[in-house]
Amino acid sequence: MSTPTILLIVFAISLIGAVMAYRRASTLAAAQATQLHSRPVYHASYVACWATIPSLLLLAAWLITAPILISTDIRAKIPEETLAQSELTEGLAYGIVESLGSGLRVLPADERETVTDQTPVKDLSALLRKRGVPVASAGADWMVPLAVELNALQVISRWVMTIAVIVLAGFGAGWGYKKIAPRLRARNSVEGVVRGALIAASSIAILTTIGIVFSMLFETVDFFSRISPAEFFFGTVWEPRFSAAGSTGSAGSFGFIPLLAGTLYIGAVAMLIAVPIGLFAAIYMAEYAKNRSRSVVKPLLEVLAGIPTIVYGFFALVTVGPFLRDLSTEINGLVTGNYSSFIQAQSVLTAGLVMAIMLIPFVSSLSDDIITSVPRSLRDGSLGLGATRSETIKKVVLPAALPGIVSALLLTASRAIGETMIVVLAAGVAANLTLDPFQPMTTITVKIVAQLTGDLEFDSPQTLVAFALGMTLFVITLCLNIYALYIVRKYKEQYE
Amino acid sequence: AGKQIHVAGSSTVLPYAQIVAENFGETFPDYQTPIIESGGSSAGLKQFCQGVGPDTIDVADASRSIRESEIEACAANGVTDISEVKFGYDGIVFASSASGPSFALDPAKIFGAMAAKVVKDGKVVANPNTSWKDVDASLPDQQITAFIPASNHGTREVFEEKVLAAGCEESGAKKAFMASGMDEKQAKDACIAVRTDGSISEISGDYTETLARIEANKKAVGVFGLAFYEQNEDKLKVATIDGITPSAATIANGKYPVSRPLYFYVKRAHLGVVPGLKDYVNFFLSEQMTGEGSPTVDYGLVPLPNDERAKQISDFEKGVELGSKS
Amino acid sequence: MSDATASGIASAAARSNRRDIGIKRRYAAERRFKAYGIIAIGIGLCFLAILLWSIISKGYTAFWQTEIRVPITFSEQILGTPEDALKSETKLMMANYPRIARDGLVKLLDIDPSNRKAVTAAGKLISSGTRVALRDIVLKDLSVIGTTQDVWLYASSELDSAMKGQYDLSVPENRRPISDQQLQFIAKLKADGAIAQRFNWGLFTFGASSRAETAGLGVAIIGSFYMMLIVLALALPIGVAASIYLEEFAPKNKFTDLIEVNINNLAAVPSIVFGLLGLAVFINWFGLPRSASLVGGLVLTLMTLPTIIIATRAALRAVPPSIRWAALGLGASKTQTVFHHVLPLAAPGILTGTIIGLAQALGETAPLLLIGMVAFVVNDPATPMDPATALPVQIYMWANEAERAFAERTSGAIIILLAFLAIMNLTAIFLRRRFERRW
Amino acid sequence: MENMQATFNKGRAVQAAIPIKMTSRDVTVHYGQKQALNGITLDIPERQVTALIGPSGCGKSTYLRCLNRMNDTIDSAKVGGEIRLDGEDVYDSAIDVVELRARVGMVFQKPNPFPKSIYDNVAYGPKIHGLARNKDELDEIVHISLRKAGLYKEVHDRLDEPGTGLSGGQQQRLCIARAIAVSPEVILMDEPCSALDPIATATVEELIDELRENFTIVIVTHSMQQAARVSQLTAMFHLGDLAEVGPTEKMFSNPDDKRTQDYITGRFG
Amino acid sequence: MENMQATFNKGRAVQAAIPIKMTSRDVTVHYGQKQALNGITLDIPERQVTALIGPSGCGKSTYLRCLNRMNDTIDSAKVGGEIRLDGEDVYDSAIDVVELRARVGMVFQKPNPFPKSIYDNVAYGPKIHGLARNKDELDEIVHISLRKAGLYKEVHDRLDEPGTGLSGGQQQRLCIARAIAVSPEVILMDEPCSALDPIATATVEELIDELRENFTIVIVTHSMQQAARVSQLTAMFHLGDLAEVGPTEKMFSNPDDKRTQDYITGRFG
Ligand SMILES: Nc1ncnc2c1ncn2[C@@H]1O[C@H](COP(=O)(O)OP(=O)(O)OP(=O)(O)O)[C@@H](O)[C@H]1O
Ligand SMILES: Nc1ncnc2c1ncn2[C@@H]1O[C@H](COP(=O)(O)OP(=O)(O)OP(=O)(O)O)[C@@H](O)[C@H]1O
Ligand SMILES: [Mg+2]
Ligand SMILES: [Mg+2]
Repeated sequence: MSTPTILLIVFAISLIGAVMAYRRASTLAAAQATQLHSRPVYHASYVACWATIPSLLLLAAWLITAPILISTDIRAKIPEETLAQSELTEGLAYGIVESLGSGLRVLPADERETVTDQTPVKDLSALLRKRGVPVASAGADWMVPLAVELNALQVISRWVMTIAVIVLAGFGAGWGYKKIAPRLRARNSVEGVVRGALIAASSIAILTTIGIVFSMLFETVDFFSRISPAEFFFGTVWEPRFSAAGSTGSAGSFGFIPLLAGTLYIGAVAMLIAVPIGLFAAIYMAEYAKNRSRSVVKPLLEVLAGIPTIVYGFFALVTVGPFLRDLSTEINGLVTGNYSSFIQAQSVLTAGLVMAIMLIPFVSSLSDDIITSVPRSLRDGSLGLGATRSETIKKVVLPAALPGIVSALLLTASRAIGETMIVVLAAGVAANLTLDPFQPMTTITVKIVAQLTGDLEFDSPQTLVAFALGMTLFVITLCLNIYALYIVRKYKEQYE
Repeated sequence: AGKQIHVAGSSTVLPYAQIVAENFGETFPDYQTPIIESGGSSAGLKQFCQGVGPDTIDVADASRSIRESEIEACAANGVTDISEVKFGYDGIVFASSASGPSFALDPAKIFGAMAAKVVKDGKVVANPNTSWKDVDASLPDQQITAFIPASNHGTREVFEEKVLAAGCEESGAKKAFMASGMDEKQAKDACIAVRTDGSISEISGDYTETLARIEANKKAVGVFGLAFYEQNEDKLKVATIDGITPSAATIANGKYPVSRPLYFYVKRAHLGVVPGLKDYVNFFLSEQMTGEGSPTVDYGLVPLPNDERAKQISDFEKGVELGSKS
Repeated sequence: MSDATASGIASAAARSNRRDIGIKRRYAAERRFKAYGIIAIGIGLCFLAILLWSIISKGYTAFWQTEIRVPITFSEQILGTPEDALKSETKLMMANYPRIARDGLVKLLDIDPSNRKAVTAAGKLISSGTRVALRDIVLKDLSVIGTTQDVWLYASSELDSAMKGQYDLSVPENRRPISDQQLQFIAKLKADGAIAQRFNWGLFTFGASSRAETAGLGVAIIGSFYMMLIVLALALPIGVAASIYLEEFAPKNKFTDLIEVNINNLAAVPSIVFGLLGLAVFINWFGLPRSASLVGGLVLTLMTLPTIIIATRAALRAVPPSIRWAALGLGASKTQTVFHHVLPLAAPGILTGTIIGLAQALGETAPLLLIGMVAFVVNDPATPMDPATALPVQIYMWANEAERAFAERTSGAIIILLAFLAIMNLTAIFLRRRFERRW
Repeated sequence: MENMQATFNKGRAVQAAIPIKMTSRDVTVHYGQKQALNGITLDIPERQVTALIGPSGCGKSTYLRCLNRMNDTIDSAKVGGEIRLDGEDVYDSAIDVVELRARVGMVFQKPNPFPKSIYDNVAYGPKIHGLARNKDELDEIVHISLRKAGLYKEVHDRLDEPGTGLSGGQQQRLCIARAIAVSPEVILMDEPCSALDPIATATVEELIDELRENFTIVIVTHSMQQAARVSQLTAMFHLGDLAEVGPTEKMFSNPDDKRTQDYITGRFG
Repeated sequence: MENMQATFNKGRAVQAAIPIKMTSRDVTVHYGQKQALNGITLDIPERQVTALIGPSGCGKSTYLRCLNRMNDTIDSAKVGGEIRLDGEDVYDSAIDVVELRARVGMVFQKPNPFPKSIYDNVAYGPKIHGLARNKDELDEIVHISLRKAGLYKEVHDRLDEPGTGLSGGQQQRLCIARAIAVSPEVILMDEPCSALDPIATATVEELIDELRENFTIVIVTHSMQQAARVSQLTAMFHLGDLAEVGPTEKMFSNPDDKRTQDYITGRFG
């Protein structure tokens, strides 16, 4: 039986169980004077949980382990000598066996019966090709019996699994049903399950972190075994070079400082522009705007968050950068009489400005929701004292909304740090170390992408540095976040 | 792998691979059109060397040859039978805005304009040239602004070796460097070091980005692939090198000096397993795909001479593997 | 106390005079404050307008495609007789359809077939993608073989771009992709009414192609759709569940601090790193296929989660505790309290977070690069396990194409992406309206 | 229900033979550093009205919230001592808080209607506890509860409007209606009549009187008259201590404690 | 302040010769469709306490909120008629709402302290109005206001703690302190004592008595005794109408209106 069918049956069983449990609980409630601990609905869910959870766990476990077991079994039967004679590795040979096996399943029953251990692979291939199943030319006769066996094993495994899962579902339902009693704490159990699910959901964040660390760890260690950490962390020159064929003397320098500086600088400029605009927009929408205009403006601003960043990048490259450059030329000309630009077309300012546009909705929409949910009584309290609207907002509403707004700002800052395309096109890729916002700079993320997707040698320091950069950025933002948590805790205010 | 050919690698090769794949799908309706991933030679080869089996890719495109250490890494994962296939050249040209003056360059002039250190009056100094005219009187009096590929690009390697290093040698700067007390290695490094005073910008993206930058700054000179230039001839004006105008013909006959070979690597272990893989490679190397007048050449590929293409075909047929070649 | 009161009141009288002094200043502050708000919104909308204008003005032409009506002779010479075709399809499949198309055009333009240069120039006006179109006509109905029929064929991208005026025709002939002779052909076709701009359905249905005129977003739209479904189906429930746990249930201890810091940190992880994660975990470890929208969806889910969680938590936190007390005091369990009262009140904030998260996921390319979704995929994916691309990927790839015709398609694709986004936004506005209330 | 006698009297216990519904022994509450209750020992008799009086901030609400563990929801609050409902330890880990709160209902000091319709506000409790088999029964419960709380006449034609749009007193009566709709065994009322006019107050007092036949009621009030009118037992709190507890008549006529005397002979509210 | 006479008496005006601070003529309020006030005409005498009484939901709070235009903040509320403060039309577009509210202060029915420290809660008003030249003056204002509201003793050692952590009654007193800290000319109090114990109530009543010397006070109360004790003029509302208005003694001894009679002879709260 196919997995969806099994799922369907399990759900059917749990549904039946649930309905029966509901009836039973209801009659219990009616018959006995004692009150039910939990409502019949919970008894029903209780039984449904018993029916589904163990059986689905079994199903999942089976689906994961059975193929592994079967494949080790079949692989063990691959004749070593024959394999050695062919050009195939064990994995490839098994792949062919597998595709023959799955091809067998596609064949109609009468044709499948004609296939025996003795069928030469050529005949089988012909059969399969007629059904539109391509077969590798490297297939050999000895693979056919294995394919047949594999197929048989899979069929058996599936039948056993089907029966086991369905029986377990039925048993679970019965078990749950039997436990129904007036004092059964069905609600608590069901809520325990819900809670378990909630905990599982929040652990995904941790799993993701672990995953990220592990997907970068080995390469990072590899990198640091070639380039000394001191050189990386304290170097002020970023010039990795292209790893030339003989890699003679082209080790390059991997100074991290200019990238970090660029990241923080560009992020800061973007935040400096986006936060006031976003916050004021949010305040206006939440406090002043008519509901109607708000419901138009807000989604419009949200569109800014959804425009692909490459579009922003080209916007910066084609429009904003040259505009700022020409503007600076004019200004310089008017002030000093010397018509030369002091803002470069690619600059920290350009990148910050364009990135800020993208970030506006992060600040505005999230803050708007938070500000709106501050209770009216607080506003009334302040207005009733003769505060103006803006005073009310500044002194009462914003402080009350602060924890939420801080979260929104953190999220915004995070986006600013993680952005690539805009920086590449607006600020360039030159890793300068400068304080001048009119000069090009670049960020860690840009370099991660560049080093990872270039034509470099894949196990040279030039590529591996991407992992080191990613890891370092990860650790830095982690520290910043720990600090932010500490700050937020300190200033957390609860209103009511 | 699986039922479809899976290719990954260089974004320079991508347009050609796309054209071939599309035509392959149309010509061989039995096979599904191959999937061509883009992501750089590095990522492509890394995927390629991940191992053999249905979950790994079959072909890696590269705009450079595979490195020794990469071959080792491949071998460590069981990828030992690799065929290297060279299918053409990528011409690298210097071009400026169509509305500006034309440039007649040579490696020495480019070196003079772009190197971090140059020789002036016999002394090694930080590059003082601000206008092309300062470099050579024959060049237009225009501020030096150039967009060159960033160091993650294969093109950069070619640029450094065939332009900067050559120009360094030609102009005698290398000798002067060594005379000033640098050893061989330092001099070599100095030859390919690009000035960082802001007049030269690196581009880590594609040529579209370079083009956009040149449109925004009409005085700039940029480095492009020949194919890209040919598609945008109405916007760009190409510079001659040593008096030679780059074209498929001048590159193929070796007159134009700046070009690089393009490759793809085939996992031989997959040949019998992935349907159509062999046909794909042969189709790629066929006259109608990469020969004279083929769509890839229309697009800008510099084709291999016919005999060399024939050799690639026969090498592949014979199963000549990496390593066994040299 | 009455002393204090007396003095307090006395000074109060004095104070009440002073109070008037500030009022002008405070109103000015108020007006300024309000103006800042309007300016901020103005700036935002202004940027939006500029961006949209620049996209739409560049991209709207992509929705039209030039087609040529060509009298096609399905010659038996090239295709073989219908009887042959019944025996073996190979000849039909492999036949030189572009040649048939070119011959048709040559006839239409009255060119001397021996003038090779003119024939080639004419041939370049028709898309080389005609092979499939003509083959489909023949395969559908073998009886066309030997007849001549008028067929609308896609024009080549050069012709298309020329028709749309995207070439600078003032430059010398040898520096532009379209020659004077071809321009004459075009003029003649126009005069004959054999050329037309038709709505470009292909842009929505075709897969990737190296020819601009047959390149479409079909695969990308399906891929993006699958991925958004996966992200919505996973990220929203998981994100909301995680936020609920953290805000409402979790004891305040080191473990929850750890989760909290983790989530905030994940929001700052560059998206390409999620690609590394996807490659390592989903492809190399779980053995899921490369280039599949399933993997893309999972990676984007992980990437979107922090955004949704942070927004949801902020929204949950903004629900006043008295609501919770009211429900708890009635004997509602914590779960009931949360799901019946707190969550609906937090819904607008959750929706905002989801929208922003989805918008981000919808426009993301970098992580897809490493899991093989930045690829040339021609065949429509039937399931999320099949190779596919995504809208931003197609935009990214087209943006890097050299051919002029891809430039308008890039903008056209962005318009379609924004339309996708608009649909999502509209749904959210509708839902948000329903849930929003002030108290 | 065991007819548990007040075995632990300490001179303050209620007259014997009246069954005890809830007992508390040495209940202390800390809000962070600050101690709000310093060991309260009090028995709450079944089917009687117990009034808690005392100056503002003395801990009445805090004590009330201990009885159905609403203090659990305040992070900083720490509860010590022992509270029993029908002999079961309320703070026992085996106890089901939700069930406890369903049995011991509460009306809060500040009216806190849900931002839902008036009908849904009242119907919510019966719905989650499954007290109605169908819509008609639910309607009936809602109507009866609203009527008992004296709100029905004012709102019967706008049951669909939000509960937050009501006047202060109406909101408070809505909360009362909501609490009695789930018919708990014990009802805790924190100043239920403070926002009510005399007529509504009378209605609520009548309701309390009526409820007393079947339910146990604990009421916090600032009105001595109200305490005198509705309660059988009165407990006087002072600065976190239980100053005195005794039958209402005695408390108001002849209090033992000096503080009680001072308080109830103060000007009346 | 012009000593404006009640020129528009309609048989309900206050005894002559007492200057009128605020007048209202035919004030109507609609909440969306629902009419909450059906034309209230009432004069509020200067330096006197006017009590508004009436059953819950009759529109007392609504009327009070009209006087300092707090109804502006409710989207659905529409106010008609005319209200004058010292002869100036309060709803005139030329009038300055902020100044108006600074002159006509308000204490709300539900205590709503800001999520700030106790000190900041009280200091907020004086700060925004610039009533204190320096920190010392501000401290003084805060201390005096807290003392007047009878809260100082309880909170003087924790002025830095959040106002939301106070007990219900404490919060209400905090809100009173906050309102008087800006020393408005008119103080509107919506059931200021409903959450207060008798002692605190007495403090507030004393305060009202004291404030009356300099300020005009309008107070909503459900306690007839309170109305009788503190007010000089009493207005009785009923279902959005002004049932009767008159000097307090007369109202409580010999009301003209049948509804008033019924109401005040009901059981007292
Ligand atoms: N959440 C809290 N955090 C800190 N302290 C609190 C909190 N709630 C109450 N308190 C303090 O505990 C003490 C007792 O408060 P409680 O609310 O029990 O008083 P109460 O007797 O109900 O007074 P009232 O009659 O004014 O409502 C008060 O001093 C109060 O300030
Ligand atoms: N925001 C609102 N939206 C809709 N109706 C409202 C709103 N506020 C009050 N009402 C209605 O207006 C009428 C008068 O309300 P108001 O608050 O003035 O009563 P009140 O006299 O203060 O009563 P209480 O003594 O209970 O506080 C009531 O019927 C109430 O339901
Ligand atoms: Mg209290
Ligand atoms: Mg009121």
